[in-house]
Amino acid sequence: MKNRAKLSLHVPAPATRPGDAPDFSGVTLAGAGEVSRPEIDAHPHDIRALAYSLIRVLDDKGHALGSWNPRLDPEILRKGLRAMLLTRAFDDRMYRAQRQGKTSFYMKCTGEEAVAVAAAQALEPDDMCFPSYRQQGLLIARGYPLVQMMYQIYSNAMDPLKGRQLPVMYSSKAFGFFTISGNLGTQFPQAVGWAMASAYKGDDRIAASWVGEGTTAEGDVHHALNFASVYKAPVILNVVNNQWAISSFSGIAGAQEATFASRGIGYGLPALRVDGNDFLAVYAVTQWAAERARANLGATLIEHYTYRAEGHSTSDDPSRYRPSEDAKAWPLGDPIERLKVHLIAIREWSEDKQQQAHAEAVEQVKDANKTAEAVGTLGHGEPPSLKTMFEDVFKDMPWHLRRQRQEMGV
Amino acid sequence: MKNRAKLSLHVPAPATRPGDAPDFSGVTLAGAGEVSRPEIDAHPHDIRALAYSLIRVLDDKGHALGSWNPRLDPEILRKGLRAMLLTRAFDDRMYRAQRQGKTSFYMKCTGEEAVAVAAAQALEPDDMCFPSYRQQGLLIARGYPLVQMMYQIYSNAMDPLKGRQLPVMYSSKAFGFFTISGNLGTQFPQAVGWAMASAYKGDDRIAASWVGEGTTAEGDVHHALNFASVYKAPVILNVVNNQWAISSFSGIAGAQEATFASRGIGYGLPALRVDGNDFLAVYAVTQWAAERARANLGATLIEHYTYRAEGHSTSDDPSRYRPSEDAKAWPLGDPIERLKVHLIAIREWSEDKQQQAHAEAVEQVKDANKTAEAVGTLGHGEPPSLKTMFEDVFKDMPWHLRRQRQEMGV
Amino acid sequence: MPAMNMIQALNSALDVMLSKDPNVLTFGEDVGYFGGVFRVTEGLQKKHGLTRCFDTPIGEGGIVAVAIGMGAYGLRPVVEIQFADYIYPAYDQLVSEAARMRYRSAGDFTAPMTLRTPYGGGIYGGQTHSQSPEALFTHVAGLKTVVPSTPYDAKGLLISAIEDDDPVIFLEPKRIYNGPFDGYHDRPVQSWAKHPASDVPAGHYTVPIGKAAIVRAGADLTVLAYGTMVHVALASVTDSGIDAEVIDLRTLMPVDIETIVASVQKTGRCVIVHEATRTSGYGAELSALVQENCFHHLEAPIERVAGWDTPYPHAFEWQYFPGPARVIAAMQRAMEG
Amino acid sequence: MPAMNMIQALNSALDVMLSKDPNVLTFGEDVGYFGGVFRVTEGLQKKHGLTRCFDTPIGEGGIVAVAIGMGAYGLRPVVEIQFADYIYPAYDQLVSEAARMRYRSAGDFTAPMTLRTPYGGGIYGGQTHSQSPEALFTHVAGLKTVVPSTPYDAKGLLISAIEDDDPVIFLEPKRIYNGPFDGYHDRPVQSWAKHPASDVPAGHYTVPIGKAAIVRAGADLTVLAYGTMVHVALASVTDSGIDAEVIDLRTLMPVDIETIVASVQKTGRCVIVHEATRTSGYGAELSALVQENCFHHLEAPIERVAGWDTPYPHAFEWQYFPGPARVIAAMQRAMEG
Ligand SMILES: Cc1ncc(C[n+]2csc(CCOP(=O)(O)OP(=O)(O)O)c2C)c(N)n1
Ligand SMILES: Cc1ncc(C[n+]2csc(CCOP(=O)(O)OP(=O)(O)O)c2C)c(N)n1
Ligand SMILES: [Mg+2]
Ligand SMILES: [Mg+2]
Repeated sequence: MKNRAKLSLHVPAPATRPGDAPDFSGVTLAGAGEVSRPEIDAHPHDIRALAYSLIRVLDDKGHALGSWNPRLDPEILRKGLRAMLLTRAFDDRMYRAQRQGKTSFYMKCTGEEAVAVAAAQALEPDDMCFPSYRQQGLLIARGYPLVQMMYQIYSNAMDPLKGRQLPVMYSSKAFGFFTISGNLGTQFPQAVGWAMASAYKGDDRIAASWVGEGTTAEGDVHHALNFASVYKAPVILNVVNNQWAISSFSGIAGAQEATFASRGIGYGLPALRVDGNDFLAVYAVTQWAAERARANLGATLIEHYTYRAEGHSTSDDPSRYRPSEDAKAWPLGDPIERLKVHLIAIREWSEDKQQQAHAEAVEQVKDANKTAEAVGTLGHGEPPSLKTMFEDVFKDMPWHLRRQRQEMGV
Repeated sequence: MKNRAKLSLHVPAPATRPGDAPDFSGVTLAGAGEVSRPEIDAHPHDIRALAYSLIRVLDDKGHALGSWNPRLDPEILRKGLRAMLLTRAFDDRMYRAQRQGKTSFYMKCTGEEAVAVAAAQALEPDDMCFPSYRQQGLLIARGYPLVQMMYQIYSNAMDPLKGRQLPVMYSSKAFGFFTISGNLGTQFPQAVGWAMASAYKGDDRIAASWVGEGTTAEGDVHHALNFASVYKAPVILNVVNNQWAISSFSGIAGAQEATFASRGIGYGLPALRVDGNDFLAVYAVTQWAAERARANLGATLIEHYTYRAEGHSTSDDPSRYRPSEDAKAWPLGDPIERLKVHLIAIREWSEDKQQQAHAEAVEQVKDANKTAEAVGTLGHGEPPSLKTMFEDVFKDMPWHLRRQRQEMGV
Repeated sequence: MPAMNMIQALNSALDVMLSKDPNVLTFGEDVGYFGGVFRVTEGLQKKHGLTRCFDTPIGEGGIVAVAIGMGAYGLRPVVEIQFADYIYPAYDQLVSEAARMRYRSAGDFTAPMTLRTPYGGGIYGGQTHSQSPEALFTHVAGLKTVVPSTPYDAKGLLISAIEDDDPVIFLEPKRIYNGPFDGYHDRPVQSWAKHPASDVPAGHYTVPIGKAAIVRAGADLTVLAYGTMVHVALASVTDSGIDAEVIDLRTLMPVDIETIVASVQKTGRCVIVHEATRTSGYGAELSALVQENCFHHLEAPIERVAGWDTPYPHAFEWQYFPGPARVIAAMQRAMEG
Repeated sequence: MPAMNMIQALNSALDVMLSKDPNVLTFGEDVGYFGGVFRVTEGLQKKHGLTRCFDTPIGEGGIVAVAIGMGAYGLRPVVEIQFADYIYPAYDQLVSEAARMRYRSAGDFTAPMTLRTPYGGGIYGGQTHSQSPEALFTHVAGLKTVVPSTPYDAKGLLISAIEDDDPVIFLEPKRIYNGPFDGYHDRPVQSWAKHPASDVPAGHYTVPIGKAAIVRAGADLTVLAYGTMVHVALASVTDSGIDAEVIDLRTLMPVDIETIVASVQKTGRCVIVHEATRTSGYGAELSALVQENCFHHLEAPIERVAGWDTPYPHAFEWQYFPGPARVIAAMQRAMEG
């Protein structure tokens, strides 16, 4: 009966490494429209299956199927498509800028544009977002000026953050975009606190936050789920499962044992798992969670199943740890391509229009960048005023910082 | 469609407060023997229901029912009963000692004896335990000398911990009992690390750890579940849900939204929920989890559903926050009484023998206490040697501690 | 005016602010119905309601994170960490978030929160209920650190902290919650009632953050202290007969440098007293500041009297605690030196 | 002997210990297949196997807790925290557990773990990739803190740390991973190849913990530094022409007090240099120690040159970094003062 055989330590490893052919045979996907949409007041215990399935609306031919189809006005879809195109054009340009030595660092969200852009559309403009560094799509979709983002990336005289933050760590209260932290996961429970405050004040705004699947290992994520559950906070907690955390495949975060959506089950939270590259599906689940939160029914956990199509950042080289063809082989495709195909399928768009929209996006980014570079880039042109370096540590500058500023002679 | 009604903040509150009659009508219990025992190699996803049910073996008449019945030799049951009686007698005496000013602090485990004692019996003596402060039953069941525990509680010259630790914060590597921390939850992921080390070395010993339901809110608990799942660590992670965390009812920890066992589901861990006052059931689930771990199948999360029958500690007065009759009204009764009734039912025990065993336990505690008090109690008799105060900060004493010891003149 | 002990004064500060400002709320482990393990929030839930004073899960990191989020919304949360020894799980949220929010967002977001926590030994709490972690906060740019030593200051400083737009770590010397403590654990306990600073106005008032108090004027030596040690310092002055000036810093960050420098330039001698472990304790910063600002006035080495560089041992609490004997010895060294 | 940069030297130390002791293993975020974001563990998984060098979930608290549990079992885990700025989520496990284990269990359990982490600025990492948190560890009784400044010391000290039976915080100055840095960011970068301390033996050797190194003997002034700032101090001496003695502390806890005191008693002047924020930084402890041990030898105030008391700003990295200009100014003040 008692088995005292030798134990051995298990360390997860991915199916493929550089040199191997991509292999996504392990990935099982529900078909578009297969999973049905519960009422927003469904009891979490009755919809646990949604944490293990995959909510999809768009099929491979671009048809929108099933009860999760949000049936959106084509104008909203075109807006979303343009915002995704703009986000991608922005990423490409800023990535180049870093390569050209105009800034120190940049992070793209290529392949994950729908996660942020569809959410921005489904939320109200005054709902508060607590993003990670990979949801620039929120700002862009909400119409935040590209040039402001570039000022921040270039740490120049016009940088709203006065040259203090690493590039891409934007902050804009006016656009409901919380100051991004370099420390992973900290924003998740903060979003819960903001949502609790909104409920405490009898406000009607809700909060939403995003972390990567790798970040789910931080204690902050547990705190967020726990407090959100206990106080029924009006917040949407999103896990963006792009399957990589720098060089670590999602198995290191636990993906081989359970879905990230299922992390919500133990807190009694509704947990949805969605095709993150399907604009309509992301819009629909965000809308479902937002309605639920506004109805005072509390928080929802959403896992967005997607794929980080490029490197972690400009400091990273993914060819060192995964097959270079992976991105192309990823079965859920590209969110921009898929929405385009859908719009064309419903006769609301065309390849020409797509070409044109793409060209417009590139133009828009180019213009903004011209303006931004004219002010300055990191180490060139006009920097922020040096004496601001000592400001905002406290509301009022204490004696020791005044002395230090004097010592620096500004 | 869009509902922008005023939100409001939800704060959980218990059904009853001081002055109210106890009310456990909300508690739903599976019947003894109702839940069936899966094979130890069952896939966690196929046994999720066990996280929401309640594994019980003993019915109200003391009959052992169902597939979870461990069918133990009555001698083991009598050993367990005696260990529980001894634990309770020890608690009563030490509680009195604190009231008599012989030490600063004490914590009882009254009503929860089975959780620790049954586990001690089901585990191997060389398995490593990472307990909280409420599993003194582990030490007692493993035969650790009571007088040693008292030396620690009295911080006297014979205190194995040299007067450094708060009473009840025992440590004994020889008895597989990890040094208890005053900081809640820290031991949970440490147990996972110990278990990973055992697996790494090809050892056959496993680890077990215990936290209270209130402690499940700490990030450490999330880390433990996550690392245990990812590396399939041979560890048993126990949550002792005694429904109170000092003055906070379990709803503040999330009990109104989901069971604590179900916290394991999101990590793909087998999660069992057991009647913590049922010695046979606790033994059976521990044995199941231990066999599974030894077979290299990884970790198990176990929720022990029980009730903290007395105050949190000698510093606490539960009549300030809960009905004083609660403990008596608790439907799962008392673990000692229930095991006694079972042993009598199977004709392996009698009321007389119970009386006698109780008297023996009290005697044994009394003798040990006489020996302990003869050495000293806190502030009286012989204290530990003062100069040991500066030892063990580091393996070798650095210059600054030597200087400080000199300054103190020892 | 009613004589209040420190617990009552702190409770009154919270009561006043909950009444005055709907954006103030308080929460933490056991602070709701029960009123906190040290009773500081007693009665507040009953009076102000379940959503303004409530219990939280036992996750200090979550408690502080939630307070930061509420602060970003516009509230002024006051959180209690049950013991300062349990603040470490929240350390990342305090250091990386609360302290940095205003700076990294260029004032776009702030963290106007107050974190209250009992610190220090003297209650046989052993190594995890006795710590004094102030130096772990004074090193962090963006945090203010406050330590009261009387009921009057406790209420006035807590109200200032709650009204302050920056995050404030408010350390409560638990040993003097119920009475001033001169460090002689073997003498009868005193109650606040006889102490002038127990005359606490019932209403709203503030004691400014950043201002020290000269609690005893003296000519020969300056003693810098805060919290419990202020009372130990005063007793040491009485018993040593040395005409020392005793300064209660009250705020550690930003510290009242003028008051410190003026005193040491006058006396030429300085003894720094705290309960925290010595190495890299706040006394090191004070010593460095005094040395840098008063070098040419110093007639003797600056002395530090502090907790030993060990955990706080249960059985040897009074050998660990830097009581009058050690303070007096240091004062005498400083007078000779 | 092969010329190694600091990354190669650290990698070699780990390789040597993994080969020598089956109880040594290393893990952390991205350290496995990839070899770490700074490549310090490159090739170790391939050579020593998946269970001896592996990736972990992104939970610093969990990483350290697991290492503590492994240490209690009898292993000697070496964990990497990707940036020192991300150590705070593990702070409770380090302070309340690793540091206290031996003491609270009276030697029954210990935590023989090593925590490696890159610290410091100079790579445009902004405020969350540039911090120097050493003072948050030197204040904690039970932790040793080590900071190398050359490849030779890095390897020898890391081996000592791994073989040490106490928990060691091993801070790696990331700015000098690839070459010594004199603080002149506008001058051409140097490589370790030309530096004598890049002669690193391939095999096992140790540099003792607790011993400082006098890297330049001098008569007029003592400069205390560690990590990157050792090279800045040396450049400052050259450019100022002041005959200063430069001491590389190498270990901050326990610090080599004899070497410090002997030097300052000889020179009578002392400048302390670190990159961490000034207030309550480790420089405060050094200043206090020097003042207490050398008071009667001091001819001028002890100077502290440190990072400003602000977060590390991305655009103003070189205005924040305490470079030669500020070090030289302090040396001159110390010579006049
Ligand atoms: C607390 C903390 N630990 C480690 C890091 C370093 N780090 C930055 S991004 C990253 C990977 C995050 O992966 P994931 O959460 O999946 O997000 P993704 O990059 O895929 O969007 C790591 C480890 C950090 N920034 N903060
Ligand atoms: C990190 C930390 N936070 C808070 C405390 C104070 N504290 C001690 S016991 C306790 C309640 C624990 O309740 P639970 O986990 O349910 O265990 P039980 O006492 O019921 O066995 C609290 C809040 C602590 N010791 N450590
Ligand atoms: Mg990811
Ligand atoms: Mg409990």
